[in-house]
Amino acid sequence: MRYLPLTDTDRTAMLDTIGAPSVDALFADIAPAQYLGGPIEGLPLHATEMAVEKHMRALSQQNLAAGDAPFFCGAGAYRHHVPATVDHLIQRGEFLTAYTPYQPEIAQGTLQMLFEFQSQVARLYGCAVANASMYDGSTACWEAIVMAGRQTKRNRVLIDGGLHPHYVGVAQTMAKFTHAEIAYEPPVVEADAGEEALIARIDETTSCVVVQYPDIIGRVPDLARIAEAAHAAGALLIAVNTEPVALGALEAPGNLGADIVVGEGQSIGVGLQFGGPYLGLFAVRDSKLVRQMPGRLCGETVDADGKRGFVLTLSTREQHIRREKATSNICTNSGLCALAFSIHMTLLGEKGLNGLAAENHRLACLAADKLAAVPGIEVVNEVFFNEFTLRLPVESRPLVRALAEKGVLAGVSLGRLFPDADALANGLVVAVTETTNEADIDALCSALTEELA
Amino acid sequence: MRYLPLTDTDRTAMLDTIGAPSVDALFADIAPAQYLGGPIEGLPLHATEMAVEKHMRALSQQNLAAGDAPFFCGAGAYRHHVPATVDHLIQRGEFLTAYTPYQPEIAQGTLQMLFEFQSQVARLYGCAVANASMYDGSTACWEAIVMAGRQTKRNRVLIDGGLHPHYVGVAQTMAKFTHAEIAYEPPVVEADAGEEALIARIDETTSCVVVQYPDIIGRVPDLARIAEAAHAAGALLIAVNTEPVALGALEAPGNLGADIVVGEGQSIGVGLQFGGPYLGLFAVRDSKLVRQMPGRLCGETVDADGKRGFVLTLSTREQHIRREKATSNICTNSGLCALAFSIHMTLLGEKGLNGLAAENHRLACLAADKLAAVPGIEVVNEVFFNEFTLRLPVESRPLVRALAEKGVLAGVSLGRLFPDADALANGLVVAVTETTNEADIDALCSALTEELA
Amino acid sequence: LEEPLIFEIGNAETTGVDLPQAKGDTASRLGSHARKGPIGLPGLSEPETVRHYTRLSRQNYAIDLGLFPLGSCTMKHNPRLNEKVARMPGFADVHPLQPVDTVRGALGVINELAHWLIELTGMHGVAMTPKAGAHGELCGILCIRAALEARGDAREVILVPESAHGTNPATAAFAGYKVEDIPANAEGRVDLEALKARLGPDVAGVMITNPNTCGLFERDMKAISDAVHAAGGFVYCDGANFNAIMGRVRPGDLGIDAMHINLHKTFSTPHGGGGPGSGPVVLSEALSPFGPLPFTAKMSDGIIQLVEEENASEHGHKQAFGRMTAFHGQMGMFTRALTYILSHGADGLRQASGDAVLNANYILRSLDDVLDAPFGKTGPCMHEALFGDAGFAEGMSTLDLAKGLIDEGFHPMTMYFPLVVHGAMLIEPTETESKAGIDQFVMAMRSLAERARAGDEALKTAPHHAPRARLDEAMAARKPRLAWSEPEVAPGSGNYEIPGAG
Amino acid sequence: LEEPLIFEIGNAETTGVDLPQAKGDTASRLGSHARKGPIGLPGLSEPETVRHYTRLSRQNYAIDLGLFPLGSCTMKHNPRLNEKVARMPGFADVHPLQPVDTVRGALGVINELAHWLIELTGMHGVAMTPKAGAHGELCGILCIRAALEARGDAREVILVPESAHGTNPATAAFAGYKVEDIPANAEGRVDLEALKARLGPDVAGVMITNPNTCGLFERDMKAISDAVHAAGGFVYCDGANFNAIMGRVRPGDLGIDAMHINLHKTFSTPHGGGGPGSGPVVLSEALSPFGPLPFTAKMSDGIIQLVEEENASEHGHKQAFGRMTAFHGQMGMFTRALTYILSHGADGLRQASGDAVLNANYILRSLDDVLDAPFGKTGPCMHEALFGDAGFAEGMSTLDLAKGLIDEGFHPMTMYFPLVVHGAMLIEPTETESKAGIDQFVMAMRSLAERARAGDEALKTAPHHAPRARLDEAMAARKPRLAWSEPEVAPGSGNYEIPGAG
Repeated sequence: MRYLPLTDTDRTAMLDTIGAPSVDALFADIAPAQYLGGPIEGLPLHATEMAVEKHMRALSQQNLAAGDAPFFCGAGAYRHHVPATVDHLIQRGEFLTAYTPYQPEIAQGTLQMLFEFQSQVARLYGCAVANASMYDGSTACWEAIVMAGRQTKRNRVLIDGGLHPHYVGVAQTMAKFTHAEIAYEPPVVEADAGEEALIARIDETTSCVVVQYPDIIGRVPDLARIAEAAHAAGALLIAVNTEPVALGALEAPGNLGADIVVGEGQSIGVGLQFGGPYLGLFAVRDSKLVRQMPGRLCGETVDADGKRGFVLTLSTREQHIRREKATSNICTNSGLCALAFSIHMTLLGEKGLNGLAAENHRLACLAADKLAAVPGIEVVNEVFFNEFTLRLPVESRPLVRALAEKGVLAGVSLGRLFPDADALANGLVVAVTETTNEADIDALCSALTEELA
Repeated sequence: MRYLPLTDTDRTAMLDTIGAPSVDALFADIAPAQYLGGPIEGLPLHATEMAVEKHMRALSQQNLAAGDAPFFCGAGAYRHHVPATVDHLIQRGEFLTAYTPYQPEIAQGTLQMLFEFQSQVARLYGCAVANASMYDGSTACWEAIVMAGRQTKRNRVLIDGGLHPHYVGVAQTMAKFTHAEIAYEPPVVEADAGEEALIARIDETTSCVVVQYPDIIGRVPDLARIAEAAHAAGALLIAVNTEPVALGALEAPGNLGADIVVGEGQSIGVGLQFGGPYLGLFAVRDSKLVRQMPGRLCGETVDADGKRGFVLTLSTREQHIRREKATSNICTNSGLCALAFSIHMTLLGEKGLNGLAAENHRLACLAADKLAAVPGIEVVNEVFFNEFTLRLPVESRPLVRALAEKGVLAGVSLGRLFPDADALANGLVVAVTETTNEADIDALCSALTEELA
Repeated sequence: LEEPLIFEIGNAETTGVDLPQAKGDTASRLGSHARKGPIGLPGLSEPETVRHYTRLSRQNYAIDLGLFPLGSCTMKHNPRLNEKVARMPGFADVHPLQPVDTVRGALGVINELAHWLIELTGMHGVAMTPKAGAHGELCGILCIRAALEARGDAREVILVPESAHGTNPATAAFAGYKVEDIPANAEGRVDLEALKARLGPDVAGVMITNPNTCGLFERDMKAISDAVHAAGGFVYCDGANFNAIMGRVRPGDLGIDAMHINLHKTFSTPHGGGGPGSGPVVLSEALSPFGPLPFTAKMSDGIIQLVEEENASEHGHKQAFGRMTAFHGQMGMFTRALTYILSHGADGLRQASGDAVLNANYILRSLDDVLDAPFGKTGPCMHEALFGDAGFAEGMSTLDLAKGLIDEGFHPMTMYFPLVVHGAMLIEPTETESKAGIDQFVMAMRSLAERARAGDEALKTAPHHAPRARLDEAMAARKPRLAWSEPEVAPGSGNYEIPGAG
Repeated sequence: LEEPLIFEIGNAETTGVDLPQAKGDTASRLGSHARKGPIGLPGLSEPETVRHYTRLSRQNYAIDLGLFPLGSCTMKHNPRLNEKVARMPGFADVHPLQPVDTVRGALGVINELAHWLIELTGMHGVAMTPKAGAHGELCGILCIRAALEARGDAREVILVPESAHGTNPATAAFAGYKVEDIPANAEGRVDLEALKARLGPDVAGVMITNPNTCGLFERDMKAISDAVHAAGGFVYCDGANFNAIMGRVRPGDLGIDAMHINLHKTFSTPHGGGGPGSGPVVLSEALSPFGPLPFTAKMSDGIIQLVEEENASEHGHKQAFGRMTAFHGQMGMFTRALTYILSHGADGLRQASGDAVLNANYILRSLDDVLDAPFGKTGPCMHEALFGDAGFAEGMSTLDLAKGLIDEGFHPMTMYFPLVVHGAMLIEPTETESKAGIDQFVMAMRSLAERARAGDEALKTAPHHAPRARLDEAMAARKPRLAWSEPEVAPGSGNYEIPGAG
C-alpha cells in the first residue's frame, strides 16, 4: 500500500527486536472473540490512486457547482473569488501538515500567522482582542452566549429574530442541556429590523442580547441603540456577523458598542465547501473580558535570547489544563481556515476590502433594482449590503427547486430556513457578490419572470 | 496592479534619490519618435484575477480533454496517471521559482535532484551517464546526431523509417543548415521492423544510425543486431525512445549496444500538455563520450567543510563559457519537468515501473485482440508494447475526425503523421495505457464497427 | 532574516488584488450604517504576500519534514490525492443550502463515509456534523443525556478516568454533568472492581479512552460496558486512539454506545496547524434515535435523503436532540477521509493499524533499556509507547529531553501526559514512518536519554538550532499582548524600524 | 540532518504507487525483447517521497523567498493564477495530435498570445514553437539563413558584440556561421562606425542585445538596423532584456528583423530551477514567410487554423524552413504567459517596465558611491545596474562579495558578465520588488562593498550560513561523478551508513 513504508523484511526484523511472533500477536489484549482475523467482510479492498480519484470525481460531478450556474445563495455562506495565491500558500506542507503549535520554538510560522490573524479580526470587528478562531460562526455564537452567562451570572438569552435560524438552533439545542433560557421569535419580513420591539424585551434577568448584523433578511440593525439599552440593563450585546466583507462598508460592531463580536469568516479565503470547514471568529471589545474567552489565544513574548516570538497563551482557561473547569471544551481551532482568511485579508488590505465591499454593494443594488421590476416581486429591504429578501407571490421553496432545474440557483428560501413559520414561506433571500455578473442577474430575472408568469 | 509592490509614494521617493523628474525620463535613450507615450492602443487594460481566470477557462473548455473521452492517442506523447504528490511537490516555491543552480551553496535541492535524475535516466537507458535533460525528445535526437558527427567526423546520418516523423523533420530542418546528409525513407506498414534493409544501408561514411525503440508503428526493432552492424562500420547507434514506460518491460537500449540513447520523458510525471513543455532525455553508454555531450551535467563533489555536495560541472562544453565552440547552444534544461519525472520515478521504483509496464502491456494486448475482431480491421504488429498500428479498409485521417465528433479519440492516423505518403494513409496508431479501461476499448470497437459498416 | 509582521511592512495604500474599475455609480443602500473611519488593515502586493507566508512557513516543523511522535495525536502522512479531491469544484464550490437535487453527490459522500464508519466500528448509526473531536464528545454526551431524559431518568454524574484527555471532563461539565474520577490499576488500566462499586442510579455514563492514554488496550472493556449497562448507564469511548485498533476490533462488539472519530487523526485529514478537525460520532442502537440534525439517510429506493428539522419526524427521528452546528459538518474533511479510506480499503486499514502498533512496540523495545517504561513489562503496547522520567539526573526533566529532540531534527513527543506517569513521554510513530526513519529517531532518543541520565547541562537550554530558543511563556500570560498595536514611540520619517531586520 | 540520496534510502521492493491487481494473464507480445535483468531503480513509499523532496526543496533559494538580483535573467514574481490556469484539464490534458476540431481552445491560446507578442513588438509575425531562448535564437538565425538562401545569397558571417550572451555566438556557429566581434564604444554601446565599416556582402546579419548586457539602451539601434539592411543583412535582437522596454518602444520600430522573447523572463513563466523555458520569435515582414512549422493562422472567417507540413502551401507559407521541434512548442508556458499578459493589460505591462527601470536606477544611485559604476555617469540605466570591482582591496573579488550576499539572505547577482567590465556585477531587481525589500538589499550591498574595499578576510570563505560552504568545482570537473553507484565497500548487514546522518 503506497502510504505504508514498512516492507515485509522490515516487519520481520522489527518483530524480532520486539520478540513477538507476528503482528497479530501484538493485539493479544483483544479477546479472541472480538479480534478480527482479517479485513472486514463486505468492504472493498485497497484501490489505486487513479481508481479512487475517478470514483470521487464521479460523486463530485453529481453536484451542481456554484460556478456553473447563475448563483445567488447566501444566508450565512457566501461565494467570493479567492485568489489562487491563497490556496497555494495554505498547501505548503509546513502549514498544512503541522500540529497545533504547542512547541513554539519550531512553530513560529503558525504562531506569528495566528497573531496577525487575531490582530486583523480584532480590527475588523472593532474589538480589542480576538481569539485564534473557532469551529464556525454558529458554534462561536453559542460560546459567546455561554461566556456572557459566565460574565453576567444571568441565564436569560434574548435572541433577535434576525439571527440565522441554524445559529438559533444550535443555541436552543445547547440550552436544553445547560438550562439557559432562550427568548426568540422568528423574524417579521419587513424593512424595519425591529430594534424597538427587541429593546422592549430586555430586562434585568437578561444575560445578553444576540443580534445579527446584517441580519438573515439582509437588514442592518441599529446596533448602537441596542447596545445602549442592553448596557443600561446590565446585559451584554453579542453581535453576530456572517459576512465579513460587509465590514468593509459598514461600521464595525465593536465601535457601535457590541461587547462580544462573533461571526463566520468563510467569505474571506475559505470558500463554500458545502458548509464546512468554516471559520468561527470571536472577539471582545474590552480586553478585560479576555480571561473569560473560550478558544486558543496566541500572544507575543520573547525567547531566551531576547528575540520576539509568539506562543499560545492564557491556556489556564482551557480544557487540557483546567479540565472540567475550562471556559469551553474546545480544543482545536480552525487553523488552516484562519490562515486562508489571514492571507486573503493581507492581499486585500484596507483598500482591497473597501473596494470589494463597494463592488458587492454596487452589484447587489443593481440586482435589487432589476428584481423589483419583475412583476409580482417586492424587495423587502430598504437597507442592505450584498443580500436582501424578496417577497414573492408564491411559496419560495418549490420555486427555488424549479429554478434549480433550469440551472439557476436563485437564493435561499425562507421556507427552507424556517420550515415551521408559514408567514415566511414566500420570502427568498438573494445574495449578490463580486462573482455575480449582470448576465447572471438577468438570467435570474428572466427565470423568475417566466416561472411566475 | 496586484503584482507591482511600488506605491506612488515609493516612486516619488525613488525618483528623488535618482534625481529624475519622472519614470518616463529614465527612458531618455529611446528616441522620442519611437517612444510610446502611453499604453499601446487596441490592447485591453489590466484585469482582475477573476476575469482572467474566466477568460482562460472559457478557452480551455473549447478543448476536449483526454480524460473526458475514450482516448487512444500516442505517437510520441502518452497519457499516464501522474500521482497527485508529483504536482504538489513541483509547486513548492523553492523548486518552482528557483533559477538555474549556478550558486550551488543555495541550490543543493535542485542539484541533488538533478544528480538523482541523471542516475535514474542512466539506469533506465542502460547507460553510464545521462545529462540533466534537454528541451524534448525531438531536439535531443538532433543533438545526438550532431554529437555523433563530432565524434565520428562523418556526416551521413542513416535514419530508420520507424523514427517519429516530427523527429525526422527536426533533423531534416537542421541538416539543411549544417550540411549533414540525411538518409531516410518512411516506414513500411508491416510486422517486420525492417532491420535487414536498414543494416544493408550502413556504410563507411555513416556517422550514425538512428532507430526508435519501440518505433512509430509500435514495433520493437532488434537493436542488438543493428548495433553490431553499425559498430562494424565505425558508426554509432543512436536509440530513440518516446515511451519510457516501455523500458519497464523491454531491455534497455544501452544494454543492447546503443551508443547514445535519447528520448522523450513526458510519460513519467509530465503529462500531455498539448505537446509541451516536455522532457528530453540524453545518455551515453560509455562515459568516455561525456565531454562530447550537449546540455547541463550535475556532478558530485565536496564543499570546503568536506561535506558531500553537487554542482553543475563540465561547463567548458557549454555556450556560456565556450561561446561559438560549445557542444551545443542549449542553455536551459527542462528542470521542472526533470523534477516531475524524478519524483514520479521515485514513487514508482523498480517494482512500480515493472508493474506499470505490465499493466500497459496487458491492456494493449486486450485492445489489440478486441480490435482485430472488428470486421475490416487488421492489427499490423506481431510485437508491441502499449502501442500498435491498425490497417483500416479506409483512409484513417477522416475516420479519426469522424470518431472525434462522436467523442472517441481513436488514436493518431498515419495520414496525419505522413501527409505525403499515400501508402500509409490507411494506418492508425493506437496507444493503450493504464488510464484506458475495458469500457474505453469497447467504445472504440463499437465506434469503429459502426463507422466502417 | 527575521520576518516582520504584516502590520510592519504593509500599508493601507497597497493591495494584492485588482478590482473591477467602478462602473457608474449606484446610490448606496447602506443607510446610516456606513463605516466612518479606517479599519487599520495592512495590505501587501501579491509578491510580498507570497514571500511573507512562504518565509513564515519555513519556521514550522511539519509531517512533511519529519517524524511527529506526538502520542495521542496520530500525526500521519497526509496524502495529496485527498487535497486534490477536496478541491474538485463539485465539492469545494457547492453551497450548503442549495436545493437537495443539486447536491446528490455531496450527500453521497457523507453517506458513503458514514457507511464505512459504521462498518469499521460495528455500530448502528453515526452523527456526522460534529466539527472536531471535542465537539464529537459533546455530541455523544448529549445523546446519552437525551436518551436518559427520554426515559425520564435524570442522572447527574459522568465517570472519567484520571488518565483521560482534558476534553472529556470539560465536555461532561459543558453538558451539565458532574465529573468523578475512575481509578486505575497498577497496570495502567481501569480498575474494573472499583468502577463497578461506583456505578449506581446517579451515574449517567462513563467516558473511557480505548486504547487508553497509557497506550494500552482496555482488556476489560466488554465487562465494563456490561456493568455500566446493567447499572442503567451508557458507555462513551474517546476515539482519539482508534488508529491502533481499526480493522482489528470493532467498538460496537465491546458494548460501546458512542464514540467520536477524529477524521484528522485516524483518517489523515491534515491537522493544518491546529485544525480544522472533524469528529463524527458513531452510536449504538440505543442512542441512534437521539443523534443531531441534519443527517443523511438512504431510502429504500437507494436515494440519499437529507434529514433536517422539517422532515425528521417522517424519517422516524423525531427524538433528535437538535442541531449542533450550522449546515452539514466538515464536508471538506469528509471528502479527504473518504478518499483516504477508499485508497486503503479494508485490507489497507487493517495493515495500517498493524504497522502503527508494530512501530510503537519497536520503539518501546528499542528504548526500554535507557528509559523507564512503567507499563512496559505487562505486554505489548498499542499504537504508542509510554515512558517516564525515572532515572534522570537531578534537575533534568522530560521538557529538557523533549527540547533536545528539536536539535536532533525531530518534533518532541507528547509530554506530561497522561498525568498518571511522572514526567510522561508518550510516543506515537504511526504507520507511515519507515524503519530507517524510526531507527534514526531511536538513535537520537538513546543519546538524549543518556544525556538526561548523566545530567548534561546543555540540554537545559535546548533547543540551540531552532528558529527560536525557549520562549518566555510566563511573560506572555502575565502581560498578554494578543493583538498588534502601533509602536508607542513615533517612528522616524522613513520606514519603521523592523525588529531584528538587516 | 543531511538528506541522503534516493539510492541510499530506497529499494527495489518499495513502491509509492498502487497498481491494479493483475487480472487474468495475457500472453506477452514483447517477443524476444523483454527485459532480462533488473534496472536498479530505488522506490520510496509516498510519505518518504514527500519528505525527501520537501527537505531537498528547502536547500534552495527561490523568488518566493527573496530578491533574485540576477542581471539578464529577469527573476520576477510568478503568479499562482498562472499555475492554476495551466492545470485546467482543457490545457493540461490534451494530446498534441488530437484532431484540430477538439483543440480549438488550445489553438486559440497560441493565437491570442501570438497577437499580443506581435502588438507589443510591432513586428509582422511570430514563430511560437521554439522551446527556449537559445532555441529561439536558432530559429531567428535560421529564418535569416533561409531568407538569404531564398535569394541565392550565401553569406557566411554573423557579427556579435563582445558583450553578448554566450548563446549568441554558439547559436550562430550551430547554424553554420562564422562569428565575428562587433566592437563597443566607451559608453558600453555598439560602435556604430566600426560596425558600418565591417558590413559587406559576406555579412548575413548582426545579433544585438537591446537593452544590451551593460543594462543600456542602444541609442543607435535604428541607425544600426538601417546600415545592416542597406548592406543586405538582417538584424537579430536578443530579447532577453525585453522586460525593460515592454510598452515603451517596439523593436519593430527600430528595424529589427527577428527577436526571441523569453516567456520565462519577461512574462514570468517560472524558471523552475533551470527550465522549461519558451522562446517565441517575432519576425519582420521580410522574415515571416520563412518561419518554422507548425504555426497557427486566423482565417478570414475568424477560425484559427493549424498550419503544418501538409497545408503550409495553401496558407501561402511554402517557404517555411521546416520544423524545429515535435508538436506545437511550450503550450504550458503559453497559457501562463497569456494569463500574465491579460492580468497586466497594456497599461500594466508598461507600468511593469517602468517600475523595473525605476528599481534598477534606484539601486544604481544607491550604490554608485561605494561601488564602481563604469557606465553610470552617462545617464540612466535600463532594467539592470552594472558595477565593477575597481576599488576592492587586493585579493578581494566579485565572487567574494557575491558569496557574502548569500549570508545576508540574498541570492548573488550575475557575476563576471558582461565580459567588458572587470569583475562585473550585473544587478536586475525587476518590477516585483518592493522599495522596502530593495532598501534591505542596498544596506547589505553597502556593507559588503565596504568589507570588500577594506579587505575583510571573512568574505573570502563566505558563505558561512548556507546549506553548504563553497563547493569544490574543480574536483567535480577533474573526476566527474555524474551518476550514483553502489559504494565500493560492501555495507554491513543493516542499512547503509548514510553520510552525515544521525
